[in-house]
Amino acid sequence: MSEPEIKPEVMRISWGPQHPMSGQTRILIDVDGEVVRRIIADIGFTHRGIEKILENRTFIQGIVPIERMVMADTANIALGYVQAVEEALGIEVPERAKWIRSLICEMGRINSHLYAFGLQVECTGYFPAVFLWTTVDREVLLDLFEKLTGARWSYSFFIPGGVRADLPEGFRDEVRRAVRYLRRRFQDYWDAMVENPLFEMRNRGVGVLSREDAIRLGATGPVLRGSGVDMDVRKDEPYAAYGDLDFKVITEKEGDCLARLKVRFHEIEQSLNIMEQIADEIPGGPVRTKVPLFPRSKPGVEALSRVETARGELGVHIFTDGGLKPYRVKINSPTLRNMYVFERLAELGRVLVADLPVILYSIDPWYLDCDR
Amino acid sequence: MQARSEEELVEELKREHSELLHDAIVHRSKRVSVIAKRERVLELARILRDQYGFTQPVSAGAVDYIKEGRMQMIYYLMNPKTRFMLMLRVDLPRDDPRMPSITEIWDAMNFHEREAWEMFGINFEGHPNLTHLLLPPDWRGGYPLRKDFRGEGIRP
Amino acid sequence: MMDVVTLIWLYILGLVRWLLHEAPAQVINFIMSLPTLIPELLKWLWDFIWFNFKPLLQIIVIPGLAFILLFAMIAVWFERKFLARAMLRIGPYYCGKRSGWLQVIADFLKLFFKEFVVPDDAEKALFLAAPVLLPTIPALAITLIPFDSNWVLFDAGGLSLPVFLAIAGLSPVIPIFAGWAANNKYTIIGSFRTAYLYVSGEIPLVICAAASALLAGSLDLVDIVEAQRPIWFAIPQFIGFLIFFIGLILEAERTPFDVPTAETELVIGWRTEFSGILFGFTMMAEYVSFLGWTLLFIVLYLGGYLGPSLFGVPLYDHIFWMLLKLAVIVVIIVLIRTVYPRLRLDQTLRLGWNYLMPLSILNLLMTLILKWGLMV
Amino acid sequence: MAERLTAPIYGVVDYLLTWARKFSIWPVHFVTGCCSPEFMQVSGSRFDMERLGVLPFASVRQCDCLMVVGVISRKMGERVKYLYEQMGEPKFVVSVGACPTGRGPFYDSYATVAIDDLVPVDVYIPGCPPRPEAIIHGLMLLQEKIRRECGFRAGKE
Repeated sequence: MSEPEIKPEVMRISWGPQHPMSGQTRILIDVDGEVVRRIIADIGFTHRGIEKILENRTFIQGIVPIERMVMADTANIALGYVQAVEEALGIEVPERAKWIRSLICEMGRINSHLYAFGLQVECTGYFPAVFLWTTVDREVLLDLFEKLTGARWSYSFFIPGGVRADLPEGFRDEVRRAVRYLRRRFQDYWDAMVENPLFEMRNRGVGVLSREDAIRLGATGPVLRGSGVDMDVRKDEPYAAYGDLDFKVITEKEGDCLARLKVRFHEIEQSLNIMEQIADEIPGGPVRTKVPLFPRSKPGVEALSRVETARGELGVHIFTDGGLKPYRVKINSPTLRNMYVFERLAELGRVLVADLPVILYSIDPWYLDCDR
Repeated sequence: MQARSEEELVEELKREHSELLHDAIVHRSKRVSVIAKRERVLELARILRDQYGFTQPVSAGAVDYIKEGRMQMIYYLMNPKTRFMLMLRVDLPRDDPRMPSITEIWDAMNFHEREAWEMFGINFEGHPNLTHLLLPPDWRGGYPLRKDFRGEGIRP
Repeated sequence: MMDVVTLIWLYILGLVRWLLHEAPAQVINFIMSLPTLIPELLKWLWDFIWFNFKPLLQIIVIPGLAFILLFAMIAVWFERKFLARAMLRIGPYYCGKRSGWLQVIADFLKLFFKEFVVPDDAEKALFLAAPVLLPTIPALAITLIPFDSNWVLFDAGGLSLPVFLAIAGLSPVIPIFAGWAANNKYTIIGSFRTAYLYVSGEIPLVICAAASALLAGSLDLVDIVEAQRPIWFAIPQFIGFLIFFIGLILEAERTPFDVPTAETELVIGWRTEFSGILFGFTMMAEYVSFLGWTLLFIVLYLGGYLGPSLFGVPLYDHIFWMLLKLAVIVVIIVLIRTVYPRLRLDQTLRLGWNYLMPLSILNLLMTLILKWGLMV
Repeated sequence: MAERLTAPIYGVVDYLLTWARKFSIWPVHFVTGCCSPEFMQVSGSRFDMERLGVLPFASVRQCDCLMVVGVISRKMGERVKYLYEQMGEPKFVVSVGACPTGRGPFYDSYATVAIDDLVPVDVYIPGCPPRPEAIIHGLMLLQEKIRRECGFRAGKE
């Protein structure tokens, strides 16, 4: 990226890609004293060309690279791709497989949200206790994933036509136990974070994004819902088992960092409810339909599937040409949209240098998802 | 004049703005495509945003149809009221991939157009900052997502 | 014939008789007298050292080098273990037998033998000098702290409080030099934040210290401690006590006021460019300055070395109480680090200027009135 | 010079030095790719790499271990090299995951590079992502390597 000109009265600071809080990206900020005048996001440090790689994989092989887009939330990402493949190839999915998919997606969402607010807390200062509590609680979910799929993070569990395996013996009880444990823990989080006056001081009124701006700049996920827009793909276009499940779309009006945090918080509560519902009401039956190992597509078919990942709406648009591989896969990644919002936030309100990491992690960026 | 259903939207667009677009299609529920004329895409975009409520930009990307000698730029747009997803498609000839930048209507398309520029070589006229987004700034390897890209990434 | 053999036998018999009848009692007597003997022996030894090596002892052991280094090491180790516990972890474990107590020594040795990088654009002399000066200045200030009424390393002639404040007031200059010398944007911002912070934090501290001195009627730290024999100044000077506690965290750049070295914003502030042993010195400086301000806090408000007698020897008692109070304050400040996020620079400055400053002036006025009332 | 270094005192110094370096590995806060969440779990409660004295640190100047966590893109590759050059001796590189080691699932991508083209590596940890046990094992291998090779007499510096 060529660097735009610098005005004489500001100092340009380059954040990252080696910086404790920048993650895998570089952010150029123009600071005037402590006030940030301009943010320039220089992304692309983890660009791996997944869209091109997918053109060279068969439909089922493609699950592996696309899962690596968001490691903390692989279930939702893989579901987006698998649903697009199913739509393009015309594959039916049995009911029980849909419910299992929803269960794993919600577990992935909790996993990812834990990560998100752990980092947001970490950003408000060296406040590491809560951040590392989240890693402890993530282990509960990771153990469930491992029991179900055999892997902790990247579990290629969804395949076109269903899921790879049925729930193991006693898994539903373990889900219920995990839900009970997490409910208890989230009370601790709420006390340590939202009820902490200094934490509130750092987050309230910081990085305010109004409802109109959120829509105009194309925000998505908890960022959009934190600004009061109740858009959630799970409600708008119910996929998997979400049509049969009972949950609410969480919105907050303020649009600041605290609102985004609260949205994530309440979404976790909803996810726990969904997990319990699924553990109680999951229907029986087969978990997959027979699909050939190398399914051949019909020429000229397009399928756009949308799923609600933890970071927002993911769209996977598959174009086929009648071969064994997709002709083109377009991935509409949520973080890329939110990164643009982040870039514009310095113009929308007063941003201080110290607020920058908080704002950055309140949009929950996942650069691998952003760069693809 | 908010359209109630996908078919009504398509019919209305075809009836009232036929000079701006080639075609309009309903794929399935909540998925609508509009194929715009390249020269007049800005007018159509403004109408879509102001009159039809497609205020939320989602994403944009292109497809390279090498056999037909064209590329198609696709803008994914969202109506936050009716929750329709509209794909605004623009066909570009492969030997002259150039179109007006849509950032003046939806400035959030900035990143996506930069990505399309570096991946497909589509030249967006009037884009504020058409520089490399994902690839390194000194990238000289060609346009990776074009079908005739011959760098790494193609199995021999 | 009373020959030699008989005499020898008699002697042996007498010896056996003594061993059987009298020796146990004497041995027991000796053992019983030991508890009184050992203190006497120690006292003799102590007097010997006292008159011969007192200055040397003060320089080397307490409050000298060994104390400062030991404090830095124990504090770092304790902080790491304590934070790890708060995070539900174990912390350093394998370095040293199952407790990681050698961890800090390992870190220090490693830093000592590591290459240090001097950046090309740095102001080299200043860049190398600043980290060495950094722990020196607060360490100088510590020499003024009384650990007993006659255990003061550096006698400032009855003016030890102002001298302490003057020396400690020098210390912010060094981070500014260090940040400027490194010629890096992060270090520059960090060092200017340090400057802001010291200005807003130090003035309330000085005013509070003045109020304490006023109440004691002396500028000498020993007199201030002695004046607290009836009651610790934490009670009559409660506002000053709180302000000084906040200001002490602020001066020592500890969470929640560690703005200049904010890890999430400015890498590690003005320390970013230091490597190897230079970084080790800056780390140590943080703890030394923390130690200095905490000791002053104890002297001004928590009765300094005063406390009930435990060992009989006043000096032991006094040093014991001083260390115990120090340990309690350190635990509280580390505890604060585990539960509070960092404030922003503007919030910190607002706290300093809008709340600490007027309150400290109020405190001074109240002390004046109290003193006037006592005199009248 | 070589004879002088065999004196017993150098053996003691050597032991102390390797011991200190072994238990004080400070990796940089630097992630290049998608193994980062697993890396975070390793620093978390169940696996806790601080037991070994591994303390992630903010600035590259103070660190002595570059943990390359995850895929390296072309754009990132320059930075990895640059960071390695910024570190003071002695320095170590650990390649975490299949991606830096051999480009992993992105083996045919136009935008990824393998770590061997950039910096010398001390320990490779396979897996996609590697399990925490594997990362801990890799760190212990690094410690073993430091003990054997990074003394005063080993000629590393």
